Amino acid sequence: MKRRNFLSYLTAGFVTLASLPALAQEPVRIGLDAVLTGPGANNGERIREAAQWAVDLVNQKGGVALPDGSKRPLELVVVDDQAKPDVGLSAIRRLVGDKSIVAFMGPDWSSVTYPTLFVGAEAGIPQFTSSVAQRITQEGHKHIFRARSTDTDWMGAMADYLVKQEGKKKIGVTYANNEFGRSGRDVFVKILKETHGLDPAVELSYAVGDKDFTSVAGRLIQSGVDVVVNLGNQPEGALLIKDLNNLGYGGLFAFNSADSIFLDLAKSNAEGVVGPLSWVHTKPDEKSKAFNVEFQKRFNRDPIGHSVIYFDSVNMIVDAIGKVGPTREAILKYLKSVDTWQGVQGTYHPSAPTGDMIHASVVIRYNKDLVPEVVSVRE
Amino acid sequence: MGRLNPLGLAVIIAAIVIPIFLSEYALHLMIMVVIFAILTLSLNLISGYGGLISLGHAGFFLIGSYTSALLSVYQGWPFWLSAPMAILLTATSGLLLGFPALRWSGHFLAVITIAFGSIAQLLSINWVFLTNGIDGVAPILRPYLPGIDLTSNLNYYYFVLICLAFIVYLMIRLVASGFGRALKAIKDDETAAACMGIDVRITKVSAFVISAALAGFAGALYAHYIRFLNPDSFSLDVSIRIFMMMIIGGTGSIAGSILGSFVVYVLPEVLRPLQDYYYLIWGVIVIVVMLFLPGGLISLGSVVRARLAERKDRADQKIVSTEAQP
Amino acid sequence: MFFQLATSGIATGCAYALIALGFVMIWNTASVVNFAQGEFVVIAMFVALTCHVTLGWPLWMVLPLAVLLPAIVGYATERVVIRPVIGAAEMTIVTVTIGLQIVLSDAAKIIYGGQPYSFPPLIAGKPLSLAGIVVPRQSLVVIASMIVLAIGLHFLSQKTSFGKRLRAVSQDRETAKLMGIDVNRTIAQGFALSAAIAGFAGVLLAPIIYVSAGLGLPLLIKSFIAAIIGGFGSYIGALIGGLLIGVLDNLVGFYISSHYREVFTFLALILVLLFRPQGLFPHHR
Amino acid sequence: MQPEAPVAGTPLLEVRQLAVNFGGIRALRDVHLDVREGEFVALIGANGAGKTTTLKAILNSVEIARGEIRFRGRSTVGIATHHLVRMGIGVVPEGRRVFPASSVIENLELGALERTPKGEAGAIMTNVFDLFPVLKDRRTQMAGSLSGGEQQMLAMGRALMGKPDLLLLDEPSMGLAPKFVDRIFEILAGLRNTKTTILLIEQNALMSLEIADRAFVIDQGKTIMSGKASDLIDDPKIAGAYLGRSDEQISHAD
Repeated sequence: MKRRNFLSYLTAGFVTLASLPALAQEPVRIGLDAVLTGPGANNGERIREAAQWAVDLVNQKGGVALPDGSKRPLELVVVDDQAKPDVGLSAIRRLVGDKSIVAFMGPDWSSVTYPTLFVGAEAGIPQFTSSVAQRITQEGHKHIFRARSTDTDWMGAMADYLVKQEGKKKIGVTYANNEFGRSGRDVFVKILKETHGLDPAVELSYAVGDKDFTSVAGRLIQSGVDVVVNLGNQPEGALLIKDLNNLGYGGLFAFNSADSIFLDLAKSNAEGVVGPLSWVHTKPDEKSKAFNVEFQKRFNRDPIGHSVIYFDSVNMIVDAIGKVGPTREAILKYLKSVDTWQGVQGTYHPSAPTGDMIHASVVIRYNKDLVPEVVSVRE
Repeated sequence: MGRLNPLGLAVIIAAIVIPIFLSEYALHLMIMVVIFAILTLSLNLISGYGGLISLGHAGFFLIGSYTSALLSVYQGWPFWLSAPMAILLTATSGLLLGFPALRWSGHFLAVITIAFGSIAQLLSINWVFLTNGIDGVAPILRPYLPGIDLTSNLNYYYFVLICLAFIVYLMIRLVASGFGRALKAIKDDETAAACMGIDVRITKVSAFVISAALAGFAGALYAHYIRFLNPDSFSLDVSIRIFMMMIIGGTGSIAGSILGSFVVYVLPEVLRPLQDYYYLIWGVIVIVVMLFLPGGLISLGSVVRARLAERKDRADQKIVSTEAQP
Repeated sequence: MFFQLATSGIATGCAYALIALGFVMIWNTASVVNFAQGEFVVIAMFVALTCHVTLGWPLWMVLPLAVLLPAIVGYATERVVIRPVIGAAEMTIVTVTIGLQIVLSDAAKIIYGGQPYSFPPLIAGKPLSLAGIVVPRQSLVVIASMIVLAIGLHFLSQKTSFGKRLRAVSQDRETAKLMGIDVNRTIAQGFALSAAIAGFAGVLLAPIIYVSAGLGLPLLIKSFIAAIIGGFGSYIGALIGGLLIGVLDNLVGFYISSHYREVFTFLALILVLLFRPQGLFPHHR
Repeated sequence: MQPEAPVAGTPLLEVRQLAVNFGGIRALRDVHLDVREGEFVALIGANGAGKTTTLKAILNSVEIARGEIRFRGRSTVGIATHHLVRMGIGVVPEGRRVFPASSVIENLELGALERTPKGEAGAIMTNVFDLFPVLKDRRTQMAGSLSGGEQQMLAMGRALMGKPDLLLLDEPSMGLAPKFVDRIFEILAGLRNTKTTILLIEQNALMSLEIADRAFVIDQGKTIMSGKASDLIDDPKIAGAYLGRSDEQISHAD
């Protein structure tokens, strides 16, 4: 009995070994650079999980299909830029230096993306970014694809909503003293001036990591604004609305990061908060609904905008590989020829000369049950 | 550093030859290692030889980087003028900080320098009309050297390597000079040094100024290498990183500073496959080195030798007998 | 508005004050500048988060645990990594505590990720309005707790034999041995106590500033500055320095410039060191 | 009258063939001494002879290279300083080392903290105040604000608070004005009469020999002489080598 058992194990072992070469087939690699440590790691984690999920789904179907009909496993190579330009440069050089990586995604932070653009450009590798700063696609780089609407798109949507739909005129602007906050502020103030002929009644900034917003809230209330537009990251936004509410502020609070992370932090203070987003899980179209259901099944919570951006990016790369094969040049050349590509987020235009593929955005408002209701959609 | 031993010679040859075969990514790391080695040497001058803790060297690094970058981008100055200006300005800031701050030592100085570094970074963020704030400065040109294309990273590597060699030479001379001896005397015993006729204040401040100037030079080299500057690259953890490089390598040793820069810059890259855990492991390494090798990695050889000698001593039951002087 | 800002600043300042207090305690007993002190705050926050929010245990059960666990970690780190370097060069000690800071904060990051978590208020209810000043109940809890804790600590240090040992060790370690005091043990207990105080601060802070793994170092630096402004080594100085920093931060943000809030904290430090180097409440050693 | 012959039984403290290395230098090469119950013993020697190192070795705060130290017949190897103190060794350290930021009373309480049961401390403190009335007058004052002589008395009182079986005094007269030196020796003489066992370490050889029962003389890390104090005081070698020099030292201390 015992010997027989042993033999059967042995046979099983050999069979497994024999099948290994097939499984161990050289995978197709795509890179991901995200902020995985330091402030901003929260988004980085969401990005990684969404990209990995998309890759896993591809592999569950046997891997990435090649033009000749064969399939190869897909592998995600993840590097961390810590939201620092010099670390990002090392990280992206590492991705680009690995010749088996056919395309990569990231960085998310504009301050990291911008100084590292030339690395990808020199290597001629397709780069999918979620950074919002305008200038990233203004430098004439041919390898960059932005898979997210820019701040110009959603600041425009938000300004429209606030001025036209809500009829607000006395606007206070607060912003975080970082790339994200400052560029958001610049764009919003410009749009406010150019499109609506308005100037902010008061402008205040704060540092990322500030804990006590009484002074900011106090000055906003003192200046009697009827809407506060806050441009920055979630923790500070949540603290600011809390202090505003504590001091009895009755106006509207608009926030460019009013996503689920913000909601988690702000809790009931988020009621009535308005915000522009590139995408939200309550977006009423069919693709978004389906994505939301699948994501819920897998992660047991709602997806955020970044989940869709990176999910879509992986799939766009996979589709391109299916058409032209896993080489950098071919994918780049092919993508530049694609007019429209349907993703969960909306319609992408990979062939756009600047690389700005998508302009879809929504404006949401948290209702009594803290569900983000879509109050305005832009395609 | 003593006389050059075969190991040192091998390292120098390796530093010259190996980069030819490195990938762009590895070359980038090597350039950063050299730039950080200059920074670490500059810190070593005041900490290793003078016993003063600074956790604000990123501040000097920032001032040097920005001065050279801004002059180059907005005024069109060549590197050969903007870099000396960067050195001059950091030296001045070292003087302005050093005079009041060097009345303190130890943890007080550590906090003052943290404050200095943070103020420098906050100013670079908020002083938008000068620094362009968070948007940063770009594109910064590589230095122009007739006949040599410094836009090639390999050439730039040799360029910074030569700068490092020059600074090492400078440090050796400086440490051996009367000034270096005065600095060491102050580290050992400030009062005794003063009794020997050393002007403690002037010596300390001079060391601080030289240190700041070197950090400023490293900043200029960095700015013209990386070609884009923004305030994010000059946070407290850069200061801490420089400090770690000095300590881990070996305080008060030139070779130690270079070794420390290499280990501290390259180790996280090597540990990167560990993803989430690499920083944690790095922290453990720091603690372990400090507990077992307080003289840094450079002391490894001498510590092992001393241990062996001690063991032998014990075996021989021989005790050095000198005049009793408790 | 002035009083509004001051009141709110006091609440945040209390947290700095408590962290500074523990920090100074470690400095006094062991001559160790502990850069990992802020991590004890973070440990307590995550203990509270896990037990109270995730597991739903009641606060009265969670609070002792959130104070105890940092104390145990503090005690253990003293035994394992701090004790061997006590008396070593200051740079060695600083490096070890920075290493410890990296390890502890990264461990928190590995377990909980980098994102912030919200923590429910310790007592529910709308903010109170006192003479036109809006005071969140949470701030009252913080201020009241700090007063109670300060009195308790004063009692501990003056009346209990543990407090007496601690004071003897902080004045003169060698002579304390000659009094029969087990100095090593007292230092370890001092570490545990200061970590417990930091843990207490962590629980108080959690509802105000959100819980996240990266909080330790920034909190520590503010508290460090508070301790120096107050007069390094002095407990009362640490408390008042912390409150001053909290209030100053708010006043500068409102009356001067929100851009330069932090610069002013540092400037205050430099001014104090220039014109009153011994701090506002000098410590007699 | 002091007993002529050594008292029977084991000595309270016994040091034999003690050698100590200090950073590669041999600080002590061969020190021996012993102290018996109820005795007043002086350890004298020039500056740098190794007196303080001997005391540190007794308290186990330096590593011993060779030799043996026994307290109450038990080897002190591996017993931490604070345990030795708890076992009954009271120390008045060199330079007094009072706790400057604590009051006089708090200093005295610390002396009793680890060694004397709470109930007894009050009674002992009364005795200490009788011995040093000036401490009673200053009882709420911070110790750091006392004069050198007062601090010395406080350090002695603090050691007495622990009811030591053996009292070690390290250079109690050092750095004090002559008036206070006399006062300190008066007190020491008074302590001898209370039968407290004392080991006095002093540079001031003459005054020490005048009040001690027996004495040991060390020089360059070695015990070179020992015997009854009254004999040593008349010894021409001692007179030449130490007593003259110690007179000089006293005048320097002014």
